[in-house]
Amino acid sequence: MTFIMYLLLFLLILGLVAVASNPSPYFAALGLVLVAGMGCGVLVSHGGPFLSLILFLIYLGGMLVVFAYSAALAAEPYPETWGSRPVIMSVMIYVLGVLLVGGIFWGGWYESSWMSVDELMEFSILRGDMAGVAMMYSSGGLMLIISAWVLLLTLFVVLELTRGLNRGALRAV
Amino acid sequence: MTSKGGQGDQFPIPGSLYPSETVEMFTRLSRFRSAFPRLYSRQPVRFVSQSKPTGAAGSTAVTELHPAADKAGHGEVSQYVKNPDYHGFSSDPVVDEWNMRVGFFFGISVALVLGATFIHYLPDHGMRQWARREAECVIQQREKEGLPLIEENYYDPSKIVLPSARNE
Amino acid sequence: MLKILLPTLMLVPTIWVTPAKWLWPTTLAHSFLIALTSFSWLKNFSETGWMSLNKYMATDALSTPLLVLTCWLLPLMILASQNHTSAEPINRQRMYITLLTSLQFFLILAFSATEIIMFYVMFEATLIPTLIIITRWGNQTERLNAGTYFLFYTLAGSLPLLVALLLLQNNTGTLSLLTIQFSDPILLSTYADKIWWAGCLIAFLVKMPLYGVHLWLPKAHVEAPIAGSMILAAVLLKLGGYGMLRMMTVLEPLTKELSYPFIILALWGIIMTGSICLRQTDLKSLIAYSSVSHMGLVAGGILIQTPWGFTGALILMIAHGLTSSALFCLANTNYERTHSRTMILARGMQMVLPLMTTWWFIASLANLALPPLPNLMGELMIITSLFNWSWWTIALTGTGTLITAGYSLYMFLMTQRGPIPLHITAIEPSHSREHLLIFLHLLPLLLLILKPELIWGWTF
Amino acid sequence: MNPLILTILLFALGLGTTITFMSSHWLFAWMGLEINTLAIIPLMTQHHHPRSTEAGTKYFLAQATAAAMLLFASVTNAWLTGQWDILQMSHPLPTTMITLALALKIGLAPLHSWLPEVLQGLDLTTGLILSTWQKLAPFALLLQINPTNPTVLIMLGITSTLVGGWGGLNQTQLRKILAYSSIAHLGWMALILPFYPSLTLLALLTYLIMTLSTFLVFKLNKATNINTLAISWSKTPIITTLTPLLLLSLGGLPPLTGFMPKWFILQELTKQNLPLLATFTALTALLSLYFYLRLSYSMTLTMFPNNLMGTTPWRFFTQSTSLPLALSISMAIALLPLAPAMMALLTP
Amino acid sequence: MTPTHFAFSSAFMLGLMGLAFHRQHLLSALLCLEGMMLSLFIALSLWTLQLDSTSFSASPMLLLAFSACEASAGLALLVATTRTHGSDQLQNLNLLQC
Amino acid sequence: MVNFVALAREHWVNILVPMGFVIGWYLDKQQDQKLTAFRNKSVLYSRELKPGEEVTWK
Repeated sequence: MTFIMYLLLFLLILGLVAVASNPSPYFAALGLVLVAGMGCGVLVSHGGPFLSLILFLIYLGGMLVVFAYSAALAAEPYPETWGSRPVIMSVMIYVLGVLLVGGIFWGGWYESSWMSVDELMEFSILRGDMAGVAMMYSSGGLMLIISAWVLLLTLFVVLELTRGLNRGALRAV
Repeated sequence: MTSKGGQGDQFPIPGSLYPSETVEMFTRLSRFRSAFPRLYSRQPVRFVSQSKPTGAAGSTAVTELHPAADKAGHGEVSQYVKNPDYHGFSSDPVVDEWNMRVGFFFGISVALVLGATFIHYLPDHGMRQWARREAECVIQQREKEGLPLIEENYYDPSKIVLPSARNE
Repeated sequence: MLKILLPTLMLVPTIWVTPAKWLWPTTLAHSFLIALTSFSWLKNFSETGWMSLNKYMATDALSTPLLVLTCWLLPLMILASQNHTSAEPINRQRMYITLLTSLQFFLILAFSATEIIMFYVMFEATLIPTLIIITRWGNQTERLNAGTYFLFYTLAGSLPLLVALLLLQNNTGTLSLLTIQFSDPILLSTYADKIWWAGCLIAFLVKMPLYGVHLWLPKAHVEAPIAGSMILAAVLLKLGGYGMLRMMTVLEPLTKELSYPFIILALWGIIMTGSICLRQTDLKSLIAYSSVSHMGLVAGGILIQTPWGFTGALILMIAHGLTSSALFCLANTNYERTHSRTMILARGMQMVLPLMTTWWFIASLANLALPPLPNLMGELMIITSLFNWSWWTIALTGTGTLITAGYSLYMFLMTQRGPIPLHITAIEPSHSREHLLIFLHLLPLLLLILKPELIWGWTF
Repeated sequence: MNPLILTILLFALGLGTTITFMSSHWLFAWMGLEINTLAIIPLMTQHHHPRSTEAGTKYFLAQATAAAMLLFASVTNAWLTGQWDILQMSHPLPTTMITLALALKIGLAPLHSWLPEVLQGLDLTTGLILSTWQKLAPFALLLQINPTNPTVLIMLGITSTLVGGWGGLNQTQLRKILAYSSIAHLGWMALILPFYPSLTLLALLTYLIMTLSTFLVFKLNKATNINTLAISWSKTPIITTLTPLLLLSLGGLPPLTGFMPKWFILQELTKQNLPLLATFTALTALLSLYFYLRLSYSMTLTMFPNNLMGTTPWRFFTQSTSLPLALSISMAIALLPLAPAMMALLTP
Repeated sequence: MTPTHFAFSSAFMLGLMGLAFHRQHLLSALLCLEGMMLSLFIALSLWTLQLDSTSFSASPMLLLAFSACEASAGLALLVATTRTHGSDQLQNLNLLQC
Repeated sequence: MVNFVALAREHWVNILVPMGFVIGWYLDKQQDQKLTAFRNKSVLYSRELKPGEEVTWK
């Protein structure tokens, strides 16, 4: 379990390194998918399957698809992969930096922090995160309204931003 | 680097109405042209008494920064031609005359004469003369009486009424 | 107090609603009336020295002469600027007079403030009208440069002053001029205190101006229109001297040693600026540098901190205010006729304007401190007190006086005597307005010979 | 833009700030800030001009980063202290991070570089909203966290006053000048924040008034660079006469309103025994004063070679209502005598 | 500092650095921003889960909703800048420099 | 009479400055009264009021 957790967290960081090292967006999106997947794993192993599901369905299934689509539109003739020189330089730098900082903070870690707190409720059907979602719908009225309002606002924002018929269609560059 | 508000603020160049070969020439001309309306529009307002408007026009175009300079000297007709009694106040003789009267009356008759009189008959400035006289009298009196010139108790302590404890 | 201040304020609506035809006579008459009213401040019989108190303002023997000078200058400025603004649209003329009036308003508040912070605020407030007068109505394009110099020299000096004043307020708990001299003396020993001392004085020394930080003054004087030059020479420089006189009581124990370099610089400045005057070709610049030279003497007299020094400084400030203002007016009459400030181009004026030459003569003599005039009284008192402090100063002050006489005569001879250049033969005769103007400058100066105790200040 | 959408956007703009004002919980405050950012972006890019789109993008990137940093700091705070309350910040690390995030949000130097460019790309109305209304919510948060260590804010403040003065010196574009002026003013507010938050409010208030009137004046003149200002006196002479006073008030010259916050801030700094800092800050104000002075030179104090009766390009008959302009200009010029009343109003 | 804390902190910081230092594509910047939001989501969820706080487990979803809004606004801006500037290269956004 | 009206119309502004003087004088007077009111209260300065004399600090 501990080993898997370490692996998940390591891959999480590695995925962010892959995003941050600035390859062409095509590959960065891939890195982000990796991060999201690892995030799901981490959440599951902390005992939050519902949130993990949300992350998987909404984030990975909804948003990242759009991002990947946008990245695919940006067709570059010679995309920068992780193999190309500047990207590999920054990957090295980032990894080294993370290792360095990790080395500094290494001492205070303790193994038991992996175990999720509600170990005994491992098999319970009524989980805390689900209950929280239920609470959000039952008593979190203002928050819900604001969130819904923001989504509506975003609709207008996006429509307003991409309006402008005189500017022609989306160009493939 | 760039300006957003450039459009619309440009002064429309009249030369651009002409065919393209002459455009450049006329654009250059138009810079001079922009000076002309200024000149003739200014005439009725400022150069009432002026006999040679064209000559003056040339000088205004050059000395734009010296509006006052256009008025007197340098080939222009002086105010004295129109008004021999010119006092330097205004080109209108009536106002000039009145202004002179006001200036002299209020400046000299009122401010200086009245003011000087007032100041002269002011009560003793800073009570200096009184203090001097008083001191001399006191000294003479004390010398006559043989007292020391100043005493330890300058004020008579019995005359000073200090607030009693009740009033504190 | 308010009986002068409110009429000054009411002058502004008067300016804007008067019919255009009567604008100048009306403002002239009213400003003369205000000046007349201001003479009532000279009635001084209080034991404490403070008169016409209200909550924020009061006058005492030190500020009264400067206040009266301020009020006297407004009609003279109106009189002086009538010709050169007459070509402008009427609203700009009104704006011009409004600015002059606002300047008087701020100056009255500055000189009569009982709180040092209020003095500071008003001291700075005078910058804005002066700046606008210089840069809006000046003649050459260099006026912008002059305005920038003027503003930034003064502000760079006076922002540290603000902090220094706030520190003082923290230490003593008060900034009231009425009581600050009775507050406990501050223990001043550290380096920070010395910097504080400098911070308190440098603003005023820049404004005076002291030699070395005087560069803004000739520029501002040369570029300003006549009214700007007049008020600048007559009153605004005196704000610096007044502020120094007021601050000196607070700075007591430190001044004894710390003021040496400033005294030396001031005295050295007399000679240097005097020498600059001797080789000056520009008339207004010459008068401006002569102001710097005289103000150096004033600064020396104040920094020496003796009763005679203070009195001499005040007398010299008033006398120099009237004299240099008169000289600027005279320079302006020449300028309006020849359109040039260069002295070599406008020589031999005696031939064409003989009566003006009389005024030039009297004004030059006043500038070089001819015996009965108050100028001499001030200079002598300062020189005497400096001499009492150190014998060596007589070398500097004596040379300075000599040079002053030299350049005053140089100025007079260059402008009035000699052959008349051919290009200015067709010159306009002098106006009654100009004679009145100079007369109103010089007569008060002469009358002050008869009653000098009006400008003696605190010490008698 | 469709008026309905405009209404919705403006409402959301108000809502976001209001939510941030109301909230005591970091998540909620963050939500308010996000709503604010989202709502102003279409307003910025409403012309679909390359410049405005670019400004919108830059603004979005800066604000989103700042918001993410803010939330990250509060999550870290929650992990470290278990506390989400805005008023209960105790750990120095999240506090510093939040301060920096908010500094990025309002554009304090050295996190200021987005502000001039973004402001340059906007039209004057949106620029006005950006430099007034958008500052309110971050300042509400900045005022609520009380940093234990004033060093960060002092450094931010000094750098801002310096950069704000320095950067504006070489500009000819009014909006960039205003952006740098905004940076300098924000520097003053940040400087006094650890010592006397009411003074920050006072400075913010006066800054808002002065900026409001400056923007309104420029809007009336349709001026976006210095050259355009030079002929503004043929359009609205009286406003042109008053504008130098307004600009000098922004510069903080004494009898005008702008002096009031500077005065009080300097007083508080000297009270805190920081006279050197006070002097330095006061002198940096001279830098900003220089470009205000340059603006007033070109606007009013030099006579453009163009006559009132002559070749006036056109005369403006203003359709817009001038009451806000009149009110704000008179407040921006002559509020100094009311200083005690304003202090009484703002001191809790 | 626990490993999870370290992990999401460094993930966030990596995203921030990627956003700050590498400026080639606008889309990369947006992706970095998304990475930051993702790490925040994980952090918030983990905090909720570790404390077993029921009432807080709604907060990750609110965060997700807002980050979705942000992402869509960012993508809309991407579209708008691509239209006006011709590409999504960030160095093309230089119209407003001094 | 008409002439007088015309004169008043043209020169009424001249009343402003004297009005300012009068108001200022009045306010000065008020201020003096306020500032000297302490005399009636202070022990050092106080004295028997003459019949009919009014205190200034009322």
